Amino acid sequence: MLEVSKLECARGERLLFRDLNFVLEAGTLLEVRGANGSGKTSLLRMLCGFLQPAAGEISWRGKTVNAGNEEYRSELAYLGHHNALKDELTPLENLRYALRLSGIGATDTRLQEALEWAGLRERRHQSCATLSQGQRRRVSLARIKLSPSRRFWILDEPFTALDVAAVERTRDLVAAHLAGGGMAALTTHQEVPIPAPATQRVELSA
Amino acid sequence: MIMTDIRWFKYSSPQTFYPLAGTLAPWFSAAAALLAIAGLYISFFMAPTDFQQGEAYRIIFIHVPAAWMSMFLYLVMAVWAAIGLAWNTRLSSMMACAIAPTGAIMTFIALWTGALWGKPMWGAWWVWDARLTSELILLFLYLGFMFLHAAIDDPRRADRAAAVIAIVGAINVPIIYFSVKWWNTLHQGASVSLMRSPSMAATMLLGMLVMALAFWMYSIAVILMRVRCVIIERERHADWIKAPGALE
Amino acid sequence: MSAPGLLDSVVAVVARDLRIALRRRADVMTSLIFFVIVVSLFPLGVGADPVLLRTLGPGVVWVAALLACMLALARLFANDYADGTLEQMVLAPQPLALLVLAKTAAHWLTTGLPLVIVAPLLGVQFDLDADALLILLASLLLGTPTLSLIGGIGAALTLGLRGGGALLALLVLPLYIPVLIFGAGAVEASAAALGAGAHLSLLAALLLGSLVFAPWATALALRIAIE
Amino acid sequence: MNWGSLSAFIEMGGYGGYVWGSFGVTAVCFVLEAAAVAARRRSLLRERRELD
Repeated sequence: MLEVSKLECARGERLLFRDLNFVLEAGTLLEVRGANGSGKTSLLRMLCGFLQPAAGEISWRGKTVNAGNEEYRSELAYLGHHNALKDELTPLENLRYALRLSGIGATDTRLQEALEWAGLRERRHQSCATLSQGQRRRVSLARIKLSPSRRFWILDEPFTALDVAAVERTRDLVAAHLAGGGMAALTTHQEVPIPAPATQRVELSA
Repeated sequence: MIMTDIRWFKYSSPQTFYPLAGTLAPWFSAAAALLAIAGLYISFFMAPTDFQQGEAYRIIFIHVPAAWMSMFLYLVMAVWAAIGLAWNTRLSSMMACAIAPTGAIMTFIALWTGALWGKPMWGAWWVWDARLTSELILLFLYLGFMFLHAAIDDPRRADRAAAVIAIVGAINVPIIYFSVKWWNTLHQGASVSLMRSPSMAATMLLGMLVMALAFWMYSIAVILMRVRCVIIERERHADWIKAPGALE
Repeated sequence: MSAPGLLDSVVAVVARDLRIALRRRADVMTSLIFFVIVVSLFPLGVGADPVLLRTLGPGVVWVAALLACMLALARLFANDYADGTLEQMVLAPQPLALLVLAKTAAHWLTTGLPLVIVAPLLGVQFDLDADALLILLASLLLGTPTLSLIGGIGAALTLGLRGGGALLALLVLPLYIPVLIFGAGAVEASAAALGAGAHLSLLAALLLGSLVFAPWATALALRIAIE
Repeated sequence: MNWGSLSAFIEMGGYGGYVWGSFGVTAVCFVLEAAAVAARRRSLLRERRELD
């Protein structure tokens, strides 16, 4: 479904990786590993279509991933380094906005459930500025949880700032998505084995 | 097959262009020098004194070519930048980068000579004439392009961002020109024209054309030399440039 | 993507930005107060001769509006860029230019519109008569959205750059000149009993042109900026 | 021939300062620009040699 061929990434004058090839099918987890600065985030951002490959191609269902590929974007959910939350808004408002923006319908009950899953039910009406790093990460993950209709999840360090219980819940969330025929690409520093029908590993060494 | 062709095109264009530019530049320099000598001779020794403006009108022999070049170079720069943006061809973006400083200098010369011509004619160094004002704005557009490019560290991102402002500027230049012109007529400002002397003598026109050609040749020569520098700077990690004698 | 979904996303963007502006009222007030102060400084600088002020008035109000708009531009995308919501906007399946248009509309509602509303009061300071005030209002109403639209291009291009503010001014101010000329010109023309119709139609034409072109260029610039 | 003498040529009918100011500055601009490009090339080549 997602085909990556001869991918090359350069930042400035530095070549991060070249000749990267892999194919992701339904149910496949892509684990991207490598030291800091080896291009993990760059690879994920390339998969999102933010970064243009220096060479090579990424295609989704046979169509090149680029600015014009709106079908691909409608099957994508992305969790970046930043949590994509507005400090001025409450977790509930943030989630509602994010889902409306990407055209995912969700009732308020489902939003409440997702916040409950994130352990933030009591804080749903506080502004996000008052939340801790871990809590913000959980709001962001609740957004991913509400996007099961999105086939391909791209998660950049999803476990950052999470406590053990939240890591486990997140792992289960990704595993369930994969078991349901979804796909995911993630980077992580922690050793969190995620059960998946199929796993692909990419080791980046700069 | 097609993919490899595109790759070849994208990657070795600077490589093939570098020696070509090196071969062409001296020829254009020589042409510029010869045309400049001819143009100067016409401007000073063949063109008669203007009965209205006296000898001061001789400034138009550089003012008008510089103004032409400044506008034309902006257009060429915008086209190269747009090509680089649309097809991700690095050489075209490098060309745009190489053109900008020359264009800015031409704009400066047009402004400077315009002021020096305006003082004896209008009695003021600066008048808010449509042409002069547009030239001033053109200078800002050139500076914006160069400063934006310089402010972005990643050269490819810089190319693409600068291309956007070049295109936006190119669309705006005519709008700015006509709006200033309209504003100018409304305020009944100075409307003396360099070109509107009763009968432009044929020799004057010839002198201007020869000088314009000299400016052309000079611009091409200096842009080719500058693009060679840009290529070295940008490709310093490429294999071809590390080969002995590649920079000749 | 269905049309209702498209509209819903646009509404969501506008509603979110308005809500944030409501919760950060100080930001909105800053550019408004800047506008008022700059306009009020002029009589102190050039003298309080009513005839002089009447001639200078439209131009002063317009130049100040231009600067105030530009000052507010830095906020248009910078926060979204810093907290990652901009990336999510780029990733949304909707055409980015449309979302940019929505953001620009919200930005204009919170920065341009207040200027338009306050401007007649400032015009009174410059002894403009009722007709001139009306034309001033109309010209600002037509002109300031164009300023926001064109400014968006510059704001997107300078995202995350060192010395972005000064660079933004260099990029954007030259592009503002036609709006300034026709905007201030409209009031002057009506004062000279020439009728402001032509000026206002040209302002409308500029607005239409930038409505079509600017969101597209801004979207392109945003994609470049988040690279 | 327009000029009777060298001084007439330099004087330009009273506009000497303007005319020569224009042509002179233009010439200086071109020379400086060419020199700047040449200097840029020299420094790049020097850098290259130091790298080898």
